[in-house]
Amino acid sequence: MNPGQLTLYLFVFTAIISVLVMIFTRTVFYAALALTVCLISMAGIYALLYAEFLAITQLVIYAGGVLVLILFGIMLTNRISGKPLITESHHVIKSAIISAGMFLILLVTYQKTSFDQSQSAPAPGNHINKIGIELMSNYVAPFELGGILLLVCLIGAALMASSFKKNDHV
Amino acid sequence: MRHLLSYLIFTPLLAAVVGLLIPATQKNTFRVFALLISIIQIVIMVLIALHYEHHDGIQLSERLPWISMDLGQWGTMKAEYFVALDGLSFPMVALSVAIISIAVISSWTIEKNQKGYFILMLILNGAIMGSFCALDFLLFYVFFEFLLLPMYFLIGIWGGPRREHASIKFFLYTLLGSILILIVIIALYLSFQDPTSGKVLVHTFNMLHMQNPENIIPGSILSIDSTDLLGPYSYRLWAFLLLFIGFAIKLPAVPLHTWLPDAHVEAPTPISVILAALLLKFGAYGLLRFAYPIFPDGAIYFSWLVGFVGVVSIIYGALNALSSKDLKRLIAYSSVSHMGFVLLGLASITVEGVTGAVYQMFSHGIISAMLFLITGVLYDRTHDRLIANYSGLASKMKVFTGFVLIAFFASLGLPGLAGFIGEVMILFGAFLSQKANGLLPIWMAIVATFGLLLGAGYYLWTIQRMFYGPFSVKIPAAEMNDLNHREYVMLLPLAMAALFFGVLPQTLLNFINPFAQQFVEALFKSASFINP
Amino acid sequence: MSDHTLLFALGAFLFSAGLLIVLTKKNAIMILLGIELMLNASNLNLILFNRQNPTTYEGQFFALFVILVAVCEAAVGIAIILKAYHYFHTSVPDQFSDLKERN
Amino acid sequence: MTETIHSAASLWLALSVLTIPLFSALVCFVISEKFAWLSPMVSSLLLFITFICSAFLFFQVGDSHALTYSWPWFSVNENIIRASLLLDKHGLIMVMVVSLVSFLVHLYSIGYMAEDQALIRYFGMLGFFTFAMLGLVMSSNLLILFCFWELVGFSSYRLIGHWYEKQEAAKASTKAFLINRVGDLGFLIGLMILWSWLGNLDITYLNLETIPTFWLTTAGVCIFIGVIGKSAQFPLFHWLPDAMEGPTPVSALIHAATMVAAGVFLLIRIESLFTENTLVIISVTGTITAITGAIGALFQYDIKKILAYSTISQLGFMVMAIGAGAAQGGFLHLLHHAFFKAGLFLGAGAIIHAMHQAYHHQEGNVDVQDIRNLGDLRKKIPITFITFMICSAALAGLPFTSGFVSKELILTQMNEWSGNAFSWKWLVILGAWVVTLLTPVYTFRMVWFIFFAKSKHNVEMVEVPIVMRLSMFVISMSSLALLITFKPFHILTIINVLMSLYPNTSHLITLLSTLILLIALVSAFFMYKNYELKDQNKFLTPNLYLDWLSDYAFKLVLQFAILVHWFDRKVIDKIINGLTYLQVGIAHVTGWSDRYLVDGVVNGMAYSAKGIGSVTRSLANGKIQSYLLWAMAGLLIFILWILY
Repeated sequence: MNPGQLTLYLFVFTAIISVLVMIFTRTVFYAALALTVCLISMAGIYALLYAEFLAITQLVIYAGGVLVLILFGIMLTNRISGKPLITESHHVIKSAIISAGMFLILLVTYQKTSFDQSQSAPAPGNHINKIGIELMSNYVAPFELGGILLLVCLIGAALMASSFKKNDHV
Repeated sequence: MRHLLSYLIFTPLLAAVVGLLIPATQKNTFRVFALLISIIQIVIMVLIALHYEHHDGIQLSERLPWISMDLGQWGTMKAEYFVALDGLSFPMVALSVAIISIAVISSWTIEKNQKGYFILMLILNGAIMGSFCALDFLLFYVFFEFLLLPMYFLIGIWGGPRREHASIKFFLYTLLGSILILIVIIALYLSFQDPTSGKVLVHTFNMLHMQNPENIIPGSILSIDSTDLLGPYSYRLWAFLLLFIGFAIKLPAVPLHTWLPDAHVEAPTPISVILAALLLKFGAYGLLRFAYPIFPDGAIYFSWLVGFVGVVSIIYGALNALSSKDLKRLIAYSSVSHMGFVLLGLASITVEGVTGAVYQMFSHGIISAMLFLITGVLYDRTHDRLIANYSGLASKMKVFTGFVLIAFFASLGLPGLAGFIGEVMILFGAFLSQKANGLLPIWMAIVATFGLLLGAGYYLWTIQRMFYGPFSVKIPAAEMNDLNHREYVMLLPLAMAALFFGVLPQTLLNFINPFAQQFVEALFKSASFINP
Repeated sequence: MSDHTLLFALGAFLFSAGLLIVLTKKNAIMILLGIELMLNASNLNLILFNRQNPTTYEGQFFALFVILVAVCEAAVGIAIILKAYHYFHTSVPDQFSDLKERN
Repeated sequence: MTETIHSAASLWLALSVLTIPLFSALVCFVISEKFAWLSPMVSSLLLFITFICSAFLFFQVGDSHALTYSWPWFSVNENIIRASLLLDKHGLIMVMVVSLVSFLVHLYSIGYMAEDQALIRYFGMLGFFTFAMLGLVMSSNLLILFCFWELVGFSSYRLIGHWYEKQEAAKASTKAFLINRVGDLGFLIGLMILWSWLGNLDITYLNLETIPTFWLTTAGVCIFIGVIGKSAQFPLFHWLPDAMEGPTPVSALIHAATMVAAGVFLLIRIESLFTENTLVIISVTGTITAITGAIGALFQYDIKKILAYSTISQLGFMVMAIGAGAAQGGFLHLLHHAFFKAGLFLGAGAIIHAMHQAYHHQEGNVDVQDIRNLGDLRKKIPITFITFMICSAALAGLPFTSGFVSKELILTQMNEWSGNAFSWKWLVILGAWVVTLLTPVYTFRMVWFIFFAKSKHNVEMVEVPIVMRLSMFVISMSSLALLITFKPFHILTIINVLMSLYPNTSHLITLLSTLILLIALVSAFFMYKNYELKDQNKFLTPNLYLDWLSDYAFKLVLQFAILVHWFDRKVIDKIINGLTYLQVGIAHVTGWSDRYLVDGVVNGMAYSAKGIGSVTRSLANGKIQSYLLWAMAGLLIFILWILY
């Protein structure tokens, strides 16, 4: 068991624990924090899998951007009562069965799929560099499209969230 | 003169657009307008009948390129605007023109949102004509789906108290059928090529090409020599089954019939008339036009199943009709029973059976229209359809009772009225089947005859309960007047037609006979090509 | 059990957990969180698949675009939830329709 | 050349015989309410013309070979079904009998139905019935024959239910049609068998060699089932006594003289179709019917019911005769029976009519059809009495009446058929003798209590109108054997033809049957002389058991139908709804995303809530996540199905 592997197990363990917290907590705020922890540990796993660029993106966009956005959302929807936002659960047993079924199916499918283990060691080198080149050459069209999508989202979300006063007829 | 069919199809559709321009305040203009369109269509139909020649080919055909898309290595997708008439579609189109005119007259009393109602009727009209004329599978599908939409709204807005339930049910059921058909259409599209295109691979939806098994692309999903099995059957058999189920929902055959009584009970009278007289025919029409000629192997393989479903529908529908307390529900179930005969005739794949099936489709169109108009007459007077609430109507409504007798006896298959010829030929065909081609066992025909007995049972019992006995109507403040002029004008032509086609069947058989002979011959020919 | 298998199992677990959250939690924000979790699980899988063919970066790119779309989804989702909250004074979707009946 | 003219003339005559009654029916239906009183006259006149035409036709064709005319009716699979007329000896005699009886009944109805409210309907249906019956007799294609067969059933249905405001009449008409339909199904199956083997249903062109014996027998039996229904044979005869709810002239025409005899006529028409085994079934059924009917007639109190059972018994006698190789005798008896039974019914109608008139001014409600309320009528209505007596004598088979002649013929022929060795055939013969014994007994009982016994009620009675008396007179005259067997009239063709039907009867049998007749009459006289009629003995009414059976069958079917209906509503509907559930689930997922992402919350809610409607809400209780739950469940199952 080398240090790299140990780190990996640590990240996996953290991710699992945080997800369990997400499932069992009733406070939305805690769940969001747990998700942050989970996403950060995922970023670590990405880094260990030689996907450094993704790990950084994960950290910056997810753990930084999205989670902050969600925390804002929690606080905003919570502003009137001031109490912590509590969520109820329903369909617990049915959902648990379905989720467990999904889990089992996925596991069995992985088990049955034969992966080629021989090539699993990637060539050392600067992956970020290559990704940048790829992004600007082969993947430029989706990249641009993604940009447009983000812009549209930005404007749309801003519009939607900012027009409180005009439609205020409740 | 060359584009008569297009005129027939697009007159109502254009009229619907024109109708949109008329302001909704001009209330009674719309019904006159719709009637005018129907009269124009009748004139066109007369012209078509004059141009029609009795032979087994298609005629009055019009072909225009519609969709042609180059898909690179996957060949070219080609769909055409291809309409034509043959011995199957001619009677259906003629029936549609007549029934829709009568439905328009029957809609005279509609008060709620006349503009919307009559414009939807016009769209429905055009779509029905289009789907009966189309010989391109995609075109048929488009027209057919186009037809369900106005139907949904006509039931859902102008229907009875539980109209939303009924219309949703109608829509979901028929949509399910359509999805099954669509799956097969895609498979067919992948498997057939246009033989006229030379070396280039052109996928086609043309019915004439699809009927010929030589046009199947070797190695495609529905190819003849494919040995791939999905479960117990090959892909071809599955495709036939899917088509059969899809069309059986529309027919409707037991056990996929449950949308029919609900839809009928809630639909307004003119819509019931169109539903029973025309829409149900699409199930049988689809089987005759698409499922059987394209998959003769499936037709032969599953003939037992088709016949069995037919027999079960006959008996099951009749039994349900016998215990129905609602007159309209009774008639709806009797439709199930009568369409079961069509299925049985079709399953026999004998000339007698197929001729009888087409004849039964036509005569059932006339008779069921009449039956639903009759319930409409009662409903207009009392807003009640329970059989138990009426008694002794014969002594108050003499002319009405006369029409009821004609309709009921035509429906139970009295000789001399239209229902008899079709049913007798179907029974002959079903019985002959074992000797001629060994497809259906004899007991099916014999069990089916009990449908005639049960039919007589529920109709006579209804007459006995509703029309005989001392007069009493358990609905307060109901005036049981005899027929007014409008109702008379609706019922009389149908009664005359029921009598005419019962006494002189040859007028219609001149159209059907060549078709039926060619149908059976071609079916066995391509079946022997597929399974030598 | 090799590391790969462990990571696949983790992906499966995360996905199922996300599904469980989406199905059970009543609050819309929690549903959103669950969706994020599921998307992340798929990202993990994509990266793992990429390891099968390390000379190209298809899996990574796929994951990248998933993140991109997830961001958009989160932004719009939160905006909608805020809007709905403003309108219905709750962020529990089941109560949206109940309130609707009263109008 | 002469041949052509001859056949053209007979064609036109035949066509006019066929169409004039139809025309009469049309006239009646078209005529306005104001001129309704015209319809009896017009239709009686038209029927008289029909009778004249049929008589001419008979003399034209006469004893010569049969003529056929045919026109294509419709074609299927290159087989042309031809509407064809077959004018042969049997058919033409039948045509004459039908048109004569029908004319007389029309005439009689002018008086009998004078006060009826629905004259148009009555005479219209009578005309239509005559048309259908003549068509049945003349058509030579079995399918056409079947059509007319059903049409006579239809007109019988309408005429039994003529007074439909009475529940009994309504029920009786339904019952008659339904039970006939049971038989007709058998007929239809027989036609299906013939069609599948021969591809042709024309009686004159049936090529029976191509059809295996088994199927030929089955076809024969199936067609005989049709005869069982129409000619009221065991076990489908219980509609006939109920059918007496119709007006009495209708009973005379349809349920005594013509329609019920159509079955017997059909048996003669398609005799060539019957194999040995079929004939056994026919003769045994006939015997059972004849005896059951005779026993039934012995214990009835309603005049019309007695006559109905007697009709059943006589029809059974004819069927038995045909099954037992006495087809000629059977046919002759059919003709004679048509006259004397129609005469009896008309006489019964006259009694009922006269009694009604008499009781018209009196208080109380007396059942004038009940023989317990009658009696001592011979002096009050003498003409009715005489005609009734003549017809009764013919029914009982007294010498010098038509009934005697045909009975002798049947018994002789059956005797030849049975052979000398003992076999089951002797049982049939025994049955025939039992019937000849029972018939005079019940006839005597009926006549005695109507005309001779002491009456309980003393009322003033007047003879029925002249038109009724006239038709009764004519019809009873035709039951006298003198008119038929009197040699000097040999020159007439009609008698020529009829004589050709009479072979010599055995003297021994004549002696024996006369002896039995005497015994029967004498014993009946002593039995009924001082007999008090008590309450009806229900257990001796064969109808009771069959009614019970058919009611039970109907109830069973109805219960089954209700069960099926329940099944349809509760099970099939639910299952099919469940199948569309997945579809609905998917629809809801899209609806969900629709609500959240596309439409925006504010407007989207209103629209989708409206669109989806109340049903779907109840179907899936309105919770988005539960839709999702089910959709996921479906997806899981789908994945499992796809993978494994």
